[in-house]
Amino acid sequence: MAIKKFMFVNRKAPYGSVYALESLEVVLISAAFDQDVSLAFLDDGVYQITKNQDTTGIGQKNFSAAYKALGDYEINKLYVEKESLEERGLTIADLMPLMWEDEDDDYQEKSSIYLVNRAEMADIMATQEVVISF
Amino acid sequence: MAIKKFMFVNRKAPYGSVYALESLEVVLISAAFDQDVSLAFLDDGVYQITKNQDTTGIGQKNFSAAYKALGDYEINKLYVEKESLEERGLTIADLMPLMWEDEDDDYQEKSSIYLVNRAEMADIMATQEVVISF
Amino acid sequence: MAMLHIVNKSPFERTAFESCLKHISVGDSVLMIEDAVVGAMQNTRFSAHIEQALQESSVYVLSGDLAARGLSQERIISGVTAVDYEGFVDLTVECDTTQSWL
Amino acid sequence: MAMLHIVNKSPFERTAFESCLKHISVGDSVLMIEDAVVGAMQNTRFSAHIEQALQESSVYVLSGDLAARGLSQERIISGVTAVDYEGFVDLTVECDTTQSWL
Amino acid sequence: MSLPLGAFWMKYTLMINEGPYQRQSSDTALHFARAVLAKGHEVIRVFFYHDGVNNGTRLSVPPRDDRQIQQAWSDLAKAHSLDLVICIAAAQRRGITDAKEAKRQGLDTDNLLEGFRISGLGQLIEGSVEADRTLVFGG
Amino acid sequence: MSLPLGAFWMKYTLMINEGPYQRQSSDTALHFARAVLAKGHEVIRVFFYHDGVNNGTRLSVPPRDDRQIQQAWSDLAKAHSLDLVICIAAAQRRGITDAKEAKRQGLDTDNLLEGFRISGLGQLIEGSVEADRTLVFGG
Repeated sequence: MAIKKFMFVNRKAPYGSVYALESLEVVLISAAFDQDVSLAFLDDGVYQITKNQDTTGIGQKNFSAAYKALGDYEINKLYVEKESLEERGLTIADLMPLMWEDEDDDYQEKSSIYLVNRAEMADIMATQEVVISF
Repeated sequence: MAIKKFMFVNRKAPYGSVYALESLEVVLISAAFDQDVSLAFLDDGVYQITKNQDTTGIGQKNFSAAYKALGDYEINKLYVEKESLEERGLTIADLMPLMWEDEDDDYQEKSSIYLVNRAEMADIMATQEVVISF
Repeated sequence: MAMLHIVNKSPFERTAFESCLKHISVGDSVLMIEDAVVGAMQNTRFSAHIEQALQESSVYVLSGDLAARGLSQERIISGVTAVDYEGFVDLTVECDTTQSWL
Repeated sequence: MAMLHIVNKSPFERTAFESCLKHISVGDSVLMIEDAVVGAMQNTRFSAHIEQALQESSVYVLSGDLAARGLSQERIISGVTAVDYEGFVDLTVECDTTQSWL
Repeated sequence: MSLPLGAFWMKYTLMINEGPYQRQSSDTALHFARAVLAKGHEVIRVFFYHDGVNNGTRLSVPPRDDRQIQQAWSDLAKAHSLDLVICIAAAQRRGITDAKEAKRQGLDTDNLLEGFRISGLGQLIEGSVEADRTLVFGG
Repeated sequence: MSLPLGAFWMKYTLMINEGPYQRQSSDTALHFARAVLAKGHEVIRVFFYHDGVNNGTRLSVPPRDDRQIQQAWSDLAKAHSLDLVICIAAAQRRGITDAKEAKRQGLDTDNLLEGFRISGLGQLIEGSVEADRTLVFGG
C-alpha cells in the first residue's frame, strides 16, 4: 500500500461532541496502515489534550489517557497551535506530556508535541496529502 | 387550558440544518392551543424569512411560503432584530412581507414584523413564560 | 421575572454565548454547561465579557463539565460560581423561566 | 500543492470560517457551501475578511446554497465566483487536496 | 431528598433535540432529569424532537465500558413513570418507528425502545403549558 | 459527460459525519457524488462515520414531498455500484445494524438499508490511500 501524508485536524473540545473520541479512534486505526500521520490541535481542539481531565461528574468515559498511547504506534507528530492556547488562557504546561521512544536514538524519550504558531500550522497543512477533519 | 406567553427563538440559517423548518412546525401547532405566541428572529435566524428563497439547486423543499400563513393563525408578533440584519448587510426590504388581517379594525392588513433593536429584544424575551429555542 | 440563560457552546467556537450576554436583563442568571464551560476561565479572549456580565447578573458554571475538560475551579473568573446538577435544578427553581442559547 | 478549503459554517455563527482564512496558503482556494454562503455577501461584518483573502487566493461560493437562502449573486463580493456542484467537483480536481473546516 | 424550607414542588417538561453520543445534549438532560427527581420535583414529559428521536431506538449496543444512553432513558422512565414522547414527524424522517406505525407504513420491522411512545408536536406545547418550567437541550 | 481536454479521471473517497435531515452534510455529499459521477470520475468509497451511520436505515418514511435521503444513497449505490460503508463502532452506539450483527448481538431485528454494508474504520484509511481525493462532509 502507498504511504501518504495524513493529517487529522482536531478543532473541537472533547465531551461536548463525540468528534474528539471518534477522531482518536481513526488515528489509532491509521497506525495499522503504516501511513505518515500528523495530528493538528487548534482552536478548541487544544482542550482534547489538557491534563487532569476528570469525567466522573458527567458520566462519560475519560479517553484522554489514550493519547499517551499514540507514541507507541509511532504517531509522534502532534502540532499544537500557540495562538489557540493563548486565546484560551492556556500554556503548554496545561497539556498532558505526550512522549515517544526514539529507537534510533538509544530509545530516548522525546516529546511528540510541537508547539507551532499559526503561520507554521498553515505551512504544515499545506504539505499534506489527505486531511481528515472533525 | 391556561394561556402562556410562548416565545420561539430562531437563531439559525435555514437549510443548513433542520431547525428552521422544525421550529416552524412547532409554531404552527402552537396556534391550535390558543397560546400567546411570539417569534424572535435574531443572529442567523433572520435568513429564515428572506425574500426570494429558491431551493431548486439544493433539492430541499422551500418552506418559506409557510411563514406567510402564520397571520391566518393569529400568530402576528414576529420580532426581528435590527443589529442582526445590519451585521449581515440586510435591511427589512430583504425580508418577505408577512401580514395579518385585523378583524377588530375592519380586516385591515397589518404587518406582523416588528423591527426591534437588541435592547428591545432583550426586554421582550424577559416577559416570556416559555422560551423554546432552536 | 428573572430568566436563567443556559449556554452550551464554547465562546471560542460559536457566537451564541456572546449573543446571550447581549440579551440578558438585570437580575438574570447565566449558566455555562457542556462546551460553554471553557468560557468561565480567567485570562482568555472571552473573559472580559463574563466580567462585564457579572456586574448586573449572576454567572454559574457546571462543575462536572469543567472537570471533564481538565479545567480547575481555582482558575475560573472571580465571581463565577460552580454548581453541580442539583445546583442547576435549584437555579431553574429560583428563576422564573429558562432560555437555552443553542 | 494547492489546497481547496471547504467551509460550511456561517461566519456569523461560528469561528470556523475565520480560522480557515487564517490558515490558507498563497494560491489556495476557498469554497463556501451550506450555511457558509452568507459570508459571500457585500457589506457584512465579515466581508473585509473575504476581501483580504481574495488578494492571495481564489474564493468561490456554491450557487444553489446562495439561492436557497434568498441571496442574490448580484450582491456577492466582487471577485468571489459562484459555482454549481459540477464546478465544485472541478475545484477538487484542480486543487491537490481538500480540507473541510467543520 | 426533601425540599428545603421555602422551596416548592415544580413540574418540568424537557425537550431534547439531539441524538445520543454525537452531542452531549442527551447526557446532560439525563443528569438534569435525575437531579430534578432526586430533589422531589416532577418531570411531566420529555419530548424528543429533531435528531433527539434517535434516543428511542432499541437496536443500540454501545461498548460495555461506555454509557448506555438510550437504555438509561428507558430505565429512568420505568423507575419514575416518565412520559417519553418521540415526535412522529421527526421520527418518520429518521427511521424510528413502533410496531403500529411500522405496520401502517408497510415497514418490515420496528425499532422503538420500551418506555418511549410516538406522538405529535402538540404534546410539547401541552407539556409546556402544564409544566412550571420548560427546558430545551440541544446542539 | 466526457472530461474536458487536459483533465483526468479521479478516484474519490467521501466521508460523511452527520445523519440525514438534521444537518445538510448528507444532502451536499449526495449532490457532490452525483456531480463526480456525471463528470466521469469514480467514487471508490463512501464512508459513514459518527451520526452519518444514520443514513443507512431502511425504516425511514419521510413526507412524500420531501427528499428521501437514505433511499437516494441506496439508489445511487445501485446505479453506480458504489461501496457505502457504515462504521461498525459508530453504528453500534446509534442502533444501526444488519442481520448478521443483530444476530451476534442478540437483537430481535435489524434495520440496515440495501446498498450499505457495515465494516471497520480501516475502510476509511484504505479508501483515502487509494483515492486521489478525500472529502469530509460534516456538521
